[in-house]
Amino acid sequence: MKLLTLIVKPSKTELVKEALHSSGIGGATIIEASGYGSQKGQSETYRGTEYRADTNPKVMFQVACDDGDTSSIIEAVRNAAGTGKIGDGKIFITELTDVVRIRTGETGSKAI
Amino acid sequence: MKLLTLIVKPSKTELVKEALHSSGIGGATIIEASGYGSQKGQSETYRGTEYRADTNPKVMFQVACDDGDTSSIIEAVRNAAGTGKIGDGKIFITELTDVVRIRTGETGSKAI
Amino acid sequence: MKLLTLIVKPSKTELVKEALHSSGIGGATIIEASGYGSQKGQSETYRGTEYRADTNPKVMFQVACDDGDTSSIIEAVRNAAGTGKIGDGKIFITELTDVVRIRTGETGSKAI
Amino acid sequence: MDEIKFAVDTFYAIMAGALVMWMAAGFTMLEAGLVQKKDVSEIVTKNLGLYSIACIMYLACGFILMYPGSSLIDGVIPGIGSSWGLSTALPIEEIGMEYGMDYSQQADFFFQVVFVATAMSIVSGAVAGRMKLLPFFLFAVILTGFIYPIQGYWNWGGGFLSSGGYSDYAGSGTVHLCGAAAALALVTALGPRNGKYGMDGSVNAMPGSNIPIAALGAWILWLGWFGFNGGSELIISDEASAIAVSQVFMNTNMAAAGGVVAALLTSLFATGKMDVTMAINGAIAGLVAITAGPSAPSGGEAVIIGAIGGVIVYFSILFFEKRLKIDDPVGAISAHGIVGIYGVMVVPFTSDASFLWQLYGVVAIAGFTYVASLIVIYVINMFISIRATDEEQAAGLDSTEIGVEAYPEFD
Amino acid sequence: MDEIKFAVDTFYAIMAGALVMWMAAGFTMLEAGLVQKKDVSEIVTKNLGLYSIACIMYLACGFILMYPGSSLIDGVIPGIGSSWGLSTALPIEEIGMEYGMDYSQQADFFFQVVFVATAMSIVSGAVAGRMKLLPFFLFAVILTGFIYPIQGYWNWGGGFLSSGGYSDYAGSGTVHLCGAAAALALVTALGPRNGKYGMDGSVNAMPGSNIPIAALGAWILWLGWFGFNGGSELIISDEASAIAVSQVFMNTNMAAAGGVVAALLTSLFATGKMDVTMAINGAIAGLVAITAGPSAPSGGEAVIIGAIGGVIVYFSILFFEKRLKIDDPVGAISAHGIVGIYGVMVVPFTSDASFLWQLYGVVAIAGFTYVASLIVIYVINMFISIRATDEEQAAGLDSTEIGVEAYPEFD
Amino acid sequence: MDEIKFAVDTFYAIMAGALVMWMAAGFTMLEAGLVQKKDVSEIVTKNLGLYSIACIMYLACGFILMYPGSSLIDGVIPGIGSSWGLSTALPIEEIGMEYGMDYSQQADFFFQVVFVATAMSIVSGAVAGRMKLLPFFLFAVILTGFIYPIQGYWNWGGGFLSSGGYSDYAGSGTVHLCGAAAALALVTALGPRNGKYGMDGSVNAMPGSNIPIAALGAWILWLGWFGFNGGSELIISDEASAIAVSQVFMNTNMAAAGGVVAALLTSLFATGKMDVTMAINGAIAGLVAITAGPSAPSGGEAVIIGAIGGVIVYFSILFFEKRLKIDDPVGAISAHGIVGIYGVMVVPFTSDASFLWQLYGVVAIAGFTYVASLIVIYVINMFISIRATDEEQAAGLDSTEIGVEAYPEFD
Ligand SMILES: Nc1ncnc2c1ncn2[C@@H]1O[C@H](COP(=O)(O)OP(=O)(O)O)[C@@H](O)[C@H]1O
Ligand SMILES: Nc1ncnc2c1ncn2[C@@H]1O[C@H](COP(=O)(O)OP(=O)(O)O)[C@@H](O)[C@H]1O
Ligand SMILES: Nc1ncnc2c1ncn2[C@@H]1O[C@H](COP(=O)(O)OP(=O)(O)O)[C@@H](O)[C@H]1O
Repeated sequence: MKLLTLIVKPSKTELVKEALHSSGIGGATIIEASGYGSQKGQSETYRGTEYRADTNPKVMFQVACDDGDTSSIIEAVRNAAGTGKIGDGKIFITELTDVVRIRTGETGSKAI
Repeated sequence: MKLLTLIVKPSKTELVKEALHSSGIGGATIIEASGYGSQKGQSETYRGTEYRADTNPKVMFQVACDDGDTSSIIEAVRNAAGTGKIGDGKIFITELTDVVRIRTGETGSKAI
Repeated sequence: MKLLTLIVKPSKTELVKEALHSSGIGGATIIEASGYGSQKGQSETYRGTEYRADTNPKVMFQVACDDGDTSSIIEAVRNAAGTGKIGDGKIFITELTDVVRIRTGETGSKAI
Repeated sequence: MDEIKFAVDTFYAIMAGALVMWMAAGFTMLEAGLVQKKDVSEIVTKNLGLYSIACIMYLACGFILMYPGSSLIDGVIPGIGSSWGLSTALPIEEIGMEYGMDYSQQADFFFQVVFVATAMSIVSGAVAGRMKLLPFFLFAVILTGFIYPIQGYWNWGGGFLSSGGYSDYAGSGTVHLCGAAAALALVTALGPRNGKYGMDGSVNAMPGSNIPIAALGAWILWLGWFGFNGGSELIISDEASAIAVSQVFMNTNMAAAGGVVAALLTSLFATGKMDVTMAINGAIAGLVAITAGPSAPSGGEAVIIGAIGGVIVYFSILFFEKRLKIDDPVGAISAHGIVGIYGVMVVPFTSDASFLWQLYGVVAIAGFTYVASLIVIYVINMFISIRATDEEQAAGLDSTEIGVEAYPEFD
Repeated sequence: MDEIKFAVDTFYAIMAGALVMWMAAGFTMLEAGLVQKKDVSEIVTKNLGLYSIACIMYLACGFILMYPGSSLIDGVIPGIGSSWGLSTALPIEEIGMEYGMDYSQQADFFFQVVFVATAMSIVSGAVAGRMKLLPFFLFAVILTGFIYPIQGYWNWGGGFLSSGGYSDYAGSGTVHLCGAAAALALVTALGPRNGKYGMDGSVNAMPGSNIPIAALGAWILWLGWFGFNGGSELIISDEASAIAVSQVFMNTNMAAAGGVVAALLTSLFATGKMDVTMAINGAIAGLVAITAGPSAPSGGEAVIIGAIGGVIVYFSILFFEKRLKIDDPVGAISAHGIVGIYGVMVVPFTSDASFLWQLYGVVAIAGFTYVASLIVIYVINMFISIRATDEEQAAGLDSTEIGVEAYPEFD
Repeated sequence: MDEIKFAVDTFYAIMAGALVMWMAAGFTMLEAGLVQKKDVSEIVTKNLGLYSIACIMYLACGFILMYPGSSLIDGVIPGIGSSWGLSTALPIEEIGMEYGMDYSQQADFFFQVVFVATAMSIVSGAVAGRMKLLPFFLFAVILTGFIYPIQGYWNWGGGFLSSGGYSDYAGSGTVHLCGAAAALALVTALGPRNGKYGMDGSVNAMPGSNIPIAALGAWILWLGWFGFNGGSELIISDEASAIAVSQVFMNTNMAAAGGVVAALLTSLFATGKMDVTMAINGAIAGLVAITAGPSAPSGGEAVIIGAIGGVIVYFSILFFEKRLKIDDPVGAISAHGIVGIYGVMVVPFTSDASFLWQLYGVVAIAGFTYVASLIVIYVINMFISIRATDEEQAAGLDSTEIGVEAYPEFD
């Protein structure tokens, strides 16, 4: 199994959920985050002083999935969250040793 | 070593801490999250318009532990966080290559 | 590639960013967290009742990097975030199977 | 003796005016509490700006337009008074008792100016979250300098409504319905906020960001309304006026109370819960309902008048939102417009006002204001786009128009 | 001349009444700031609803019960006045000067009605976080329509306390102690919020969610209290009354100042820090302390009276919370009840009131209100459970009772 | 007849005083909204405490120092009046009409005491985020008990400024400039907040934490200012005074409106956005600007006077922050100090005041207050460190000084 960490723009949250859904992934965990990278923060003005917020708001999804679903999910998420502008975000793929469903104790694929 | 990601109901936060403690784990990192899965969001009404919050509040624990402690922790957390109702949450187990304690520079098990 | 999870004191956020920058890492994702461990929470008083906040505010960085950069980043972060007092935080190192840049679809090192 | 009466009535007028001015804070808080977090600084700015514009425009021309002492066409178009421009309306020597004033001219101006600000405040809530700042301020210039004074003249300045028999004590029609009609015109031109309605016509709730602040706004309005209605008696210095004024204070309070209880019960029966935002709108509805005739009813009648207002506002909000698909984030069109009409029409039940003239007044005020506002906003839109773009709405008007987040550290 | 006095005193009464009405906003903000985030919309709804219920019930029967002009049993049980029902208490023709009124009857009603709302507001804070909405409103009906007026009659309506010699100028006992005794009764019946006390008897702090809002509440109460105490002189139109009223304004202000400073210093000595919530309670305690006799002391004495109140409230809050294990989220029982008793008992020090009658008043008011409230709440509880279930408390009353979160975007 | 005048003027003075008292809430909200989240409870505590200290110190000695009826040296150093100490300033028998008072002495005291609190409130905003609580309160004792009364005596107590010809109706100089000069002295001694200026001299914006609360503060100040300026006419009971008072109400309102519009336009031209915090400061600047002479200008002139104030405050804030590197989190020194000077200096344009004496007044008030405050704060600093340590500032004063977070559940 894989654990996918999707970092996307907040305005894409709903679309990403739909993309996951259409890839057959019925659950996810969502965290508010902020990030920086090629995209620099926006310049704001407060009382006449310009300042640069050096991070941008992002939303992080953590999604557990079977190995076989990975590439289709990535494809769907890219379509949903991509705008072609910098700051669209990243997908991190890590190995998931196991999953446990707390309610039932099921493990592995059945627990996703 | 393993990195356990526990996703539980917010009301179980204290019990999970106690469960970790009783499994000999003296530290953890906690993040506010929200999630969806089999459990759907609650329906709310605002000014006469019903709407469905499509996520539920969750709390995420990140816990580093030795390989040997994994199963007892999982057991303890399941007891603490489980209610038998859907939405109890999940445990993700990933491989932890190394840990560093920033203060001392210790690595591996000693740093946990 | 590696995914580094840095857990540091909130007041060190800027210094850690600079440390990453000087290690050649131009991006990161940042999450507000709280944690406990050897460091216990502070005692506060509300309306004459003392209480112990049992966690301390922390900031979590998630940083993707090439394997080769890992040790220099760890070194830099330790210098930036370390105060020698308990509660300085930890660095978790996990294996990163792959990274995708949503905007371009690039993968691997090129996507970081 | 006469001098002390002049003094007491002046004193009364400025205290009432100060209470009405305070309503500007009430609208600010109400709207700041009921819009989304990303649009809060902007709505605050709109409220500070519109009140200021209203004051300046009413001084510059509104007051003289509304109380011209003469008329160009038959009580419909006011003539222009003697001292158009940036000064008190009458030369300083003509403001005293020897000119037959019961209280000072400046006190009168002060009391009047806060009314026009109230009308304009109603608009800002309805257009929240998508109307750009500059065109909003331009519209405020026109509404407070021209549209409001012209129709205000019909009722209070000696125009055709007052001579005909239209009865609207403190302005359920002249102020509240006027503001709501302008709001409706702007909302018609603007369309709903992005995300309010799904492709499939579904309605998305966009919950207010700060309920205690919204409730504070309601309490401020409630307090300020004592000045709004009570001050409209104008005189307090003899026994009959003093009794009338205190009846107005009492009835204003009772009507608001009736509105809250009715809205809460309606909400309870309709959804099983007591929606706090409906209680807030119920209070405002009760206040608007009693405004056209607050001195005639007994306290008990005031409760009933207000309670009916509270029920009306509940269903009106749902009707606008769900049926008409008109997006009014704070419910201003319902609370001030629909209930304003009801307030005007209920007057004949407790006094000898004529139904026909009340209806006539409603149609004239709402019709004129709506059409005039629509024309003005279309003209403005030809020069400056009035609607925030999709990106601007998504980012929030605070960031695109103000540059200052309302709650930067709360994420 | 008489007419202008009638007018000025009416004017004064309605301004004082408006200030007291404003206290409703103060209680709302205070309580919204001091409860937890998940119960904020609910407490706001309670405050809007209770004020409205108080107004309607006092009109329906409370006012006539409290000022009946006759009595059934010996000044203890009031008779029923002439115009029970939804109207002004006296027919409109009997309200003027020829009936010996110094100011208008409606102004009097308006000034009185906001007092009963104050008493009920005290209750809402104490039961926050666990009392369900509907039984709370039912209790409000009984307290404001019956319990408060009956004991109010004893002091202000010609009952046995006033004829005996009990001296309570603006109601440290009649209003504040009454509200606090009712609060204590409800809290007794309800028990503490879940999580307030550990299995082992440990006390958990449950910090208030919004300190600036709570402080705003305190400032509003401070301002409103000028009307509460100052208006209780009833008359301002002659020299002696005017001096008395201004002494009351000054002393009310000085007592609150004394309460703040004393509470801050007590906190500093006790914990090394200056707890802002104690400063807030200190202000309220100072105000309650001076309320029973605000016209007699000099300004300096007022400072001292208030300062002692500030010290009392500090230790009383700790005593209730830690020793008695009584959970009072906003400290209402201490600030209004314990300090209310102190306020009544301190009157003889600056005037010739009798200690015994003061004590008698305290026992009668607190005893009657506590017992009557307890009976009422037990009866209500037989029909509708008054305590929110564990799940409801955990989810927060905002979600289970109101359906609207107070701060939906702040997570 | 005289008695009713005495009564009405007393009534007027206490209502004006209540409005000014309300400004304390305004400063609290303004400052709580404009500081960072971690310092909010502390600024709230400072405001509650300073107001209370001001009241007590002014009663204890300030009032008598300011209105001594005699002088030690030539109208510069006041003599000590007859009843120093914790009591009303004059024995109770000497307060009435037979002593030539136009209204009651207590009303006068009440109206005066809220002015000194205003001056001190100005200071708290400027030193936010780094000044420790206890030394701040010690400084409040000295400013309100001694520094303010001494220079206040020069203008209003019969001192050399008033006899010379200095004209400052409600205290642009005597109150606002005095407060701002003290603020500047403390800020000089304290230095900027940690993190305000980078090593390289770069300026870091530290955005306010709660904009609606800050705007509420501005509205409260706006309302309270009617009492501040209007009450300074002192008398309302004859025709001329009533007209003057209402002119003052009107002009106060118009100047604030002018300030808002000017600040918004300046912001729009300078940055392309309309900064809400500048609108807030613009309102205050307009109010301060008109305060030295609110009765003479016409309404239109008042708009212009206020508008210039709004432009001044915009550039002054930038100048202090960027050029002088003086950290003033709420812009108090600019809004009350720089605009206060402008307000004093603009008086001769609309009246026959002398430029020279106005300048003389500015120099005397600002110079004396600045130097005296600097000395006092250095002395205090010798005993208790006035600046929060780096750790304390990083953790936030709420946690280190108060122990209560302002928004504990919002993270
Ligand atoms: N090395 C990194 N490690 C972790 N997260 C990163 C890294 N680089 C970028 N990110 C995250 O991805 C987001 C988008 O990256 P950015 O470089 O700005 O745009 P893009 O991915 O389109 O090139 C950042 O805001 C940050 O949250
Ligand atoms: N595929 C998934 N990836 C990541 N997190 C998930 C996934 N599915 C569920 N979750 C998380 O687990 C929580 C509980 O899951 P849910 O399916 O609702 O209940 P249960 O685990 O009891 O069957 C969700 O709210 C979400 O946070
Ligand atoms: N076993 C663990 N798993 C995950 N996070 C941990 C663990 N132990 C500690 N932490 C995190 O590291 C932070 C610092 O740890 P702590 O033991 O207090 O100090 P130190 O690392 O200096 O010994 C904690 O606040 C927590 O966020």
